[in-house]
Parts: sequence; structure tokens; C-alpha cells
Amino acid sequence: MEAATESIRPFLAIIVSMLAIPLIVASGEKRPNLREAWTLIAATIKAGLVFSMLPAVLAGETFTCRLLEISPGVALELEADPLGMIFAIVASTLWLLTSFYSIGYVRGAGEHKQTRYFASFALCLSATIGISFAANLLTFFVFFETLTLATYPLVLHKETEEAKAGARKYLCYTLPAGLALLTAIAITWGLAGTMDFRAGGILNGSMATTGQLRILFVLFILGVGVKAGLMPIHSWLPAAMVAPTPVSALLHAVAVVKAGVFGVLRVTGFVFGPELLGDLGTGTALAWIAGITLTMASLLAMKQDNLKRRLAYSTVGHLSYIVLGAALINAWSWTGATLHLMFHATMKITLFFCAGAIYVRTHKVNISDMVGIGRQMPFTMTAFAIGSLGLAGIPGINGFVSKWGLASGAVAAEQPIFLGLLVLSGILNAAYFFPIVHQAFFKQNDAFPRLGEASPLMVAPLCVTAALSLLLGVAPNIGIHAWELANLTARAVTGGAI
Amino acid sequence: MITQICGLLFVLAIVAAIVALNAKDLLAAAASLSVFSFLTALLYIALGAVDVGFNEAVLGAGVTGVLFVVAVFHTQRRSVD
Amino acid sequence: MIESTLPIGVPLLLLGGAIVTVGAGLVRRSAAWPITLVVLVLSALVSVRQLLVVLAEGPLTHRLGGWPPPIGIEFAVDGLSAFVTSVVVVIALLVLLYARDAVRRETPEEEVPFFALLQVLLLGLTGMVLTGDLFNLYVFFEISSLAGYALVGLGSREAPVSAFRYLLLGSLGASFYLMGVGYLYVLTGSLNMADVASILPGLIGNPTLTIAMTMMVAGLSLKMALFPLHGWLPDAYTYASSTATAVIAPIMTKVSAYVLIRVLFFVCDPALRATIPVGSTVAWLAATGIVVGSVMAIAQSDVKRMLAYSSVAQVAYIGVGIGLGTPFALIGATLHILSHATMKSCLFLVTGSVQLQTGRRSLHSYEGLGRVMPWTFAGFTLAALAMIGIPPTAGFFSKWYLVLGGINAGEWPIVLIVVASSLLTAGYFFRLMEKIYANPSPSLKANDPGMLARISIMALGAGVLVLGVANFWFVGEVLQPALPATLRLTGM
Amino acid sequence: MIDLFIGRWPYVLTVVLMLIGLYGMLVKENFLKKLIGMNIFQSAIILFFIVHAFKWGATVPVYDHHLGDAVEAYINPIPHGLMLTAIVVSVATTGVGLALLVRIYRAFGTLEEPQVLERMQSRNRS
Repeated sequence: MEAATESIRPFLAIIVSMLAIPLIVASGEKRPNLREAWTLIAATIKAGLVFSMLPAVLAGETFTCRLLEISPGVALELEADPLGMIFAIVASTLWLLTSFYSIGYVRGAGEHKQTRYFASFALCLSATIGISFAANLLTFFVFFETLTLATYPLVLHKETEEAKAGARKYLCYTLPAGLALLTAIAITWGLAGTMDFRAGGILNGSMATTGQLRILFVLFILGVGVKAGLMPIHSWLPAAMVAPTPVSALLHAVAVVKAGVFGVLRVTGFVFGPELLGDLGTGTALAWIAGITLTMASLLAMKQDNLKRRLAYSTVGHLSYIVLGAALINAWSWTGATLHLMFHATMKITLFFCAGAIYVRTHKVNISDMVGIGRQMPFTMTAFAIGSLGLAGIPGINGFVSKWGLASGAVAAEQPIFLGLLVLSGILNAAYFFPIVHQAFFKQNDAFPRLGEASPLMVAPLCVTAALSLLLGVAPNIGIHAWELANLTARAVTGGAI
Repeated sequence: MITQICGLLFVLAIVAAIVALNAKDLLAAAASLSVFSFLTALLYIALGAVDVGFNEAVLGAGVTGVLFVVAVFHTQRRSVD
Repeated sequence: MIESTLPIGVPLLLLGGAIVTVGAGLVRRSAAWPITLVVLVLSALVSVRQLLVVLAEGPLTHRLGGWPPPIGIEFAVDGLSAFVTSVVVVIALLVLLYARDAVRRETPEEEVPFFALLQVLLLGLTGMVLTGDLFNLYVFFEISSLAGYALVGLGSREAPVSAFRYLLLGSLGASFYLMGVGYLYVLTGSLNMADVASILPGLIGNPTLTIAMTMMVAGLSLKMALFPLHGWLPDAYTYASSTATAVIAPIMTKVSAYVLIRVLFFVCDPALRATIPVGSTVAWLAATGIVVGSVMAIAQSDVKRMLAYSSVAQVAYIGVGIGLGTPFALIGATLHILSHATMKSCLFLVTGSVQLQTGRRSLHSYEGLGRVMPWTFAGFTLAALAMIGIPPTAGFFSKWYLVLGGINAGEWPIVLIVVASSLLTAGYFFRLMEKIYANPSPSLKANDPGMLARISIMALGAGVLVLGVANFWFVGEVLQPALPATLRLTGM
Repeated sequence: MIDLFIGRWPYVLTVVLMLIGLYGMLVKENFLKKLIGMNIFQSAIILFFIVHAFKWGATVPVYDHHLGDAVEAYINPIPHGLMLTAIVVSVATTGVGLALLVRIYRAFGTLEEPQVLERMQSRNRS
């Protein structure tokens, strides 16, 4: 059905940012312009490489790249399939924007050790693209752990006691998770004799007892679920908020958490498959966890006054939308989940960009201090408004499209309870976002410092992401053919069509 | 006959070993160790290992004994246990 | 078996080197290092050449003095021994690069004895690996041990005490090994490994055999510092000079591990192993050792001592692999011989450099060092990540094979320990990393060590990464042909 | 129990010697005594080999015209050869051990283990 082409392009897309690291380090603190130029060049090439594969993938082709063998019968193997493409496109596009934004942010905020910052950032992106193109579990694991490690210095960046505590917490959650994943992978290999991701799953009920397979599933979900912020193993995420804002944006919209949900998608759709999940009953269990998480997270988000923490809890909630779609695993829910993976990224990164711009300009982090800010920073707050409306699911912005898919998925799975939870969570989203927008624009506050917008390097990216959210909301199939890609992978995994 | 000789030598060697370990004077302990080595050398000869016996007499009883004595002169003479 | 003089090449070179070093040292003290360097470079070339020849043409043998085995002493080299010889010599060579300045500053009066002893140590170790005779192995065992005691004793003021304790326990271990060999000789009337291996299957069920094997394994475990016989190691590593530790820690315990593999898997055949419960005992003791070593490492405040305890844990990984004895577990064990040698020598070289530069050795005094010694700590970081087992470093893959081996053997508790121990390792390494990188210490005056030391640290650090990525090439090309046919992966 | 002893009394006595040596190494607190214990232990192991090589009714392994080529007429010489090496090794070990002891004494002024440990710790604290 699918034609696979040998190509070095997936590998190049990974390696390009890794190659930039020595250049970034060599340029050092003394030549910041050259250093940033390397980052931007690498980001542009990476995005170009990823997009160059898009037309063929849309035509049903996949690109594979088999590097050297790393374990008997298992190679470091890459494959650009539709699902991988979705994640890779999100990561590479937003890296480009985040790079511009980062430059403005770290200079505006006078951050120290910028070389280490940009180098870690480049490594993160290598790992992220590696995760999206990984063709088997071991390759996935290698990049997954690399991502964990590359993010650690970023969380630690400020080197305050709070940052150290956050970084420690981050490791305390992600390292055990990695080990659970490793064990699960080893067991899977023992059972199935292969580690390749295959749409529809590689395991089946005859390989082990139901109980064993359930334990295996739990191990997998523990492994990837920590990064995906599933409750009750989500609490590293708000703690990691001490990182500089572009890092938070990267962690929460692009790389780490999306790697987690991407892992959930790979596990449910490509390791277990819809049939086995249904037989085991674990799909429903996971859906319930996701449902509870998305409700609880929205409630918790309302209580936060720190803007970034509120965004963090909102992220926890929205990740569970995707997990819910992956757990219900039918054509509609899968389409919705993969779309939400993409669309949530554009919206959430807009919000984080805004939070960072506000911080750099005014040094304010609490929502209660932001009364009347809309007059001072109109572009920033307009973008913020678009992002939050989208997350609440207002039609016309891309969040609506993906939520529609998820809701239809809940209906198709004949689980109306989840439809209810989705609607409830949309209302809660509105309840915790609208007050911010409202008080920014419609409340008078003459005491607010008249500082104006942040630097164009920061404002431009956040306007672009907001515009993207709008554009994809009106025409989800434009440009990158997001809708089509999501449909392709949903058809491959579930065998059904919309 | 050889059995009795061997038995006697064994017993003597054990006695010498115990003395070497329990003498409070380290010089006496070193001397006792030499005696022990010499007795084992005789034992080897009695058991038919003539070459080993000579070797042990020279190296075990002789060289080791001298080394111990020199070491005792360079360090301390008395031992607590 | 091809008759060749290659097997005695490395020991002879080292023997000659030691003698020349002492002689030249009488005239010029500074000649010791260059001579040692030349000898080790030559040894490395010979050992690598030997490895290539063995892989291409099969096992080599050399009869000492022309006497045929089993009476005469035979040097027999197969893939495994050629591999371990190369590891020993190459790691020692890299450490030697660091040693020039370090020895001159740490133990200035003992430069000549140090380098001579170093070569004697390597002579003993390569001899242990290359010999095909059980008693001859004991002799080399003692040669390497004696040189090791002396090297440890050359360190700080406390070093002789730890060296003396090491000597007592080491001789005990050697004596046990000798007793084991004695019993084996009683049973088989032969000391040649190949010969003994062909006689042993007829003796299955003989209780004396169990005693013999137990004694040999106990003696070797002591030298390998396998739990609970690891008591000598932490003190010895802590108080020895940095160069001595950097040589002894990575390779000495590994050679004992090699001998254990040789005895359990080459001298004994599978049916025989099944009747002796040595394997599972070793596996369980080693698994306990992983936990104990890691927990003790967390409790230390001295970095060198922490690394010493982590050695106890890491060696226990090899023990687990040997104990499980499945094809995957053995790959894990042999690969870990190499990967642990690489990363541990790197770590000890870094602690040595820090001590030389700043005199610091406690955990909290490492604050801010990452900024002033960037290259050194880049190597350190790589090695530490490998110790934790982060992919794609070498340390990850050896553990990965151990996990696969454990699953194959159905030993779930051991799998769990191997996996979970990574967390303990991460516990003490990330604590240190945080200090190194995240706590600036403005008053710190230090910089990267000299070019030679930097090269060795960086080479070892990079080696960890290269070995990890290319691990399977290595497993397939070197380790698989080196293992007995019954213990290879099927289909390779 | 008695039967075991009668046929194998040399082995039993060897083991007794071994235990005495072990006792010295582990229980005695003076370092020199520990070394003496080690010597005794190694001698016991050598003795074990020699006892094993011994055969009733056989003679030293030197060719004798009256006895001819009969293998059972001679004691097995190989263990003897091995033990020659083992004795040399044990002397060398003792030498290294004593050299270390002299160093310890120079550093700490005593060879009693408890005192040495105490002085090591007090130095680390200061």
C-alpha cells in the first residue's frame, strides 16, 4: 500500500542541529551574532528538509533511513510516516520561530550562559525530530532519553535554588519513566520479536496472557505518560516553569510534552493497536485517566495566579485531550488527537511567547498585576486573546477543528461521557482565560507602566503563531495539509475512514 | 615410621604457628615463624618433596625470617596482642 | 590452533620495558616516562595486531620453551583474550598520557619505581589473560597483585595501610584460587585449560568438583571485588595516587572478571555448569552488590571514594552477566568490561586532575568547576552519563544486553535491580553535576590540565560515545566470535 | 568421624594450620601478626599440595635403576615444581608486605590497627 523510499533526508533533518552545536559552542559568548546565526541557519535548513518530504508523504510514500545496527536485528532506523511528519513539522517550524524569539528574550532579559542555552536548545530539537522519525522502539527510546537530558540544563538554567529544585523534580519524574519504558521495550521485543512501529500494532492477544499485556501497557504508559503530563504524574511540569520562557514554550508546546503524547500515540496505535486495546480494556482505562486529568487540570489552572503556572496546568489539560483521542482510537478521535497535537502547539506557544514578552518588558509574572496591560502591549495581548479563544474551542480558530474531531471521536466510540467532559473542559478553559483578556483590555489601570511593546524579535514570532492559529482554524488543509496528514495516519492505524 | 615422624612434625608445626601468633615480643614471633617454616620444610622432605623442602628452608625459614627481623628492627618490638 | 609468537609479544615487551625502565632510571629519572610510553605504544600495536589476526585466522598458541601441553606451559589466545588484552593495554596507554605530569607532581621521588611497577602490573595482567595454564595464571595473578599492592602503597600517607589490607585480602584470594586449582588438579591430573576442559565432562556429579569451582570463584571474586568480598576496594582506590587508581580501577578487576568467564564458560561445559550452583549464586550476590555499591556511593562525600563504591556496583554488573550466563547476558558482561574500563578511567582521570589543580576532593568542593575546566568536565559528563546508562552511550548498551539476558533467563528480580540501579547511579551523579555546573564559585583558580592529560580525558569521553553508537558492530565483529559457540546468539 | 580422620589425618592437620593462619589474619590486630598469619596460611596451602602428591610406597621423583620406569614407584613431581614457584611468590608477597609495614610505621608510629585507624581519622578531621 505504502511505498517506502530509502532516503537520507530524515537523518539529515536530525543531524543538522546537532552539527550546529560545535559551531555554537565555538562562537561562544564573544560573538553572539555569529552564534545566533548558526542557530537560525540550522533551524531553517531543518525546516526545509522536513517540508521537502511533505509532498511525497502526502502522496502515500514514506522515507526510511536505516543507519547502523545497535542491537541484534534492531537498527537505528528512521521513517518519515504521516504521524511522524505531523510532529516533525510542528517541531521544526516552531523551532525556527522560537529561535528568533529566544534571541530577543535572552538578550532582553540579560540571561547568562547563553551559549549553553542555545546549544542545549539545538540538541533538544535534534532529539525531537529523532523521536518523530523513529521507526522502532529502541530508536525512539534513544532520542527520548536524549531529550530528557538535553532539557535538564535548560530547566536548570537560572541556577537559583528554585531552578535546581525544579530540575531535580524533572529528573525524578523522567528518569524512572525512562526505565519503565526501557523495561517495556525489552519485554515487547521478547514477546513480539520485533521493535518496529507498525500501524495497527505489533502485539496480539496470543503472545501473552491478558494480565501480562495489561502490565506491559501500564509500563509503557508510565514511560511516556510522565512527559505527557498525565495525572497523577504531572507535577514536574508546573515545577519546571522556573525555566526561561522560551524553554517553557519549547517544553510545553513543542518538544518534551509533545514527545510524551506522541509516545502515547505510538504505543496505542503502533505497538498495541486498536483491537488489542479493545480486548484488554486498557484503552478505556486510559481514556478515563485522560478524562479525569483534563477536568482536574482545568480546575487547578483557575487557582493559579502566576501566568506561566496557569499555562502549565492548561497544558496538562490539553495534553490529555490528545491522550483521550489516542485511547478512544477510532478514525475520528485519532484525527482529532493528531490535529490537536499540531494545533495546541501553535496556540500554546503563542500564549507562552506572550507571557515571556510581558516578563521581559514589565517583569510581571502574576496575572493580578496585569490589569490594563492590553493598552500598553496591544499586539501581544491580541495574540494572547486569539490563543486563549482557540484553546477554549471558539470556531474560527484551529482549536475548534481538533476539538471537533475529538468530540466526534467520543460519539463514534459511543462514550458520550467523554463528550460531556470535553464540553465541560472547554467551558473551564474559557473561565480561566477570559478574565486575563478581559482585565487586560477592558479594565482601566493608569498605574500600569507605560513601556510599550517588547522588541520586534519577540513580537513578530508571537504574531506569526497567532496568525497561523487563525489561518489553520479557517482552512485546516492549507499549506501543510494538516487535515489530510491526520486523516492518512488515522486511516492507517484504525483502518476506518471519516 | 614415617607416619609417626610426620605426625610429630605436624604437631610441632602447629605449636610453632600458635606461638608465632601469640608471642607479645615480635622478635620472638619472627623467630617462631622461622621455626615453623623450618618444621614445614622438614615435613616436605619427609613427604618426599626434597626440592621443595630445601627451597622452603632457604626462602621460608631463612629469607622470610631475616626480612621479618629487619622489619621488626625498623618498626616496633612489642605487640599488644 | 596456529603456532605463533604473537601471544608472548605483549608480556615480553612489558617485561623488557620494566627492566629497561629501572636501568635507565638509575641514570636519568626523567627517562622513565618516555620509555614506558614507547613500550606501551608497541604493546598496543602488538595487541591490536594480535586481535586482528585472531579474528581473521582463529586462535593462536605459543608453547613456552617448545614443551607440548599439557605438561608444558601454553599461551593460548582466542578472540576473548585478545580483546581483553587490547582493552588493558590501550586503556593503560591512555592513562599513561595523563601520568607524565601527575606522577611528577604527586609522587616525585617514586617516578622510576612507579613506571616500572606499572609495566610489571600490566605484565601480570596480560599474562593472566594470555596464558592457557591454570597454575601459570596463578603466578601472573600474584605478579599483578604484587605490583598492584606496591602501586597503591605509593600514594598518600594513608595509602600503605589500605595497600596492606589489600595485600592480606588479595593473598587470601590468590590462595583460594590456588586451592581451587589444586583440587582441580587432584581430579583431572592436568593444569592446561583446554586439557582440563576435555576431562571435566567425565567428572559430572563429583562433589570435589563443586569445592574446586567454589574455591576458584571465591578467589577470583575477591580480586574482582564482587560483593561481599569488595571490602578492600574503597580504601585502596581512595588513598592511592590518582594515576595508580586510574590504572588499577578500570582494568584490574576486569581481568579477574575475564578469568571468571574463562573458568566458568571455557573450562566448564554447559552440562557441568548446570550441576554446580555457582552461576546463580554469583548472579544474586552481584545483584546485591549493585544495590549495596550504589547506596554506599550515594552516602560518600569524597568524590574519589564515591567512584570507588560505584566501581563495586559496576563490577557487579559484569558479575550479573557472568552469573546469568545467557548469550545476551554474556555480551552485556563482556561489553561492560570495555565500557566500564573506558568510563571509569575517564572519571578517575578527572578527579585526579581536579585534585592536582585545586587539591579538592570532597563533593561540595566541586562547585563551579565546570566553568573553569570545561574540557575536563565535558569528558566527565559523558562518562557519568554512560555510568547512569543514558543512550546512546556505551554504558546504556551493556545494561541493555544485561536486561535482555535477564528477561531471557526469566530472572525478573535481577532485571528489576539492573534497571532500577540506574536511578541510584543517577542520584549520585546528578547531585555532583548540579554542583559542578550550577553553583558558581568565583574564587576558584583552576584550568584544564596540560595537553596530554586533556587528550586522554577527551579521548576516553569520546570513546564512551563512539562505543555506544558502534556497539553492535563491535559485538558482532569481536565479542560474538570470542564467545564459545554454544553461548552465541542464534543466527549470527 | 574417626574414619574420616584416620585415612586423611594429614589433610585434617593441614586444614587446622590453615585455620590458624586465617585466625591470625583476621583476629590479630597487629599488622605484623597479620602478616605472620598470612605466611602460615600460605604454608598450609603448599603443604596441602605436597600431601596430595605423596604416595605410600613411592619414593622421591629421581630416576632409580632398581625401580625402573614404573610410574607408581615415584611421587608425582609436578606439584613439587608448582610449589617451588608458590614459595617464591609467598616470600615476595611477604617482602612487599613488610615494606608497606615500614612505611605505615613511618607515617603513623605504630603497627596496631586500632591506633592506626584512629590516627588516620583524626588527621582527616583536622
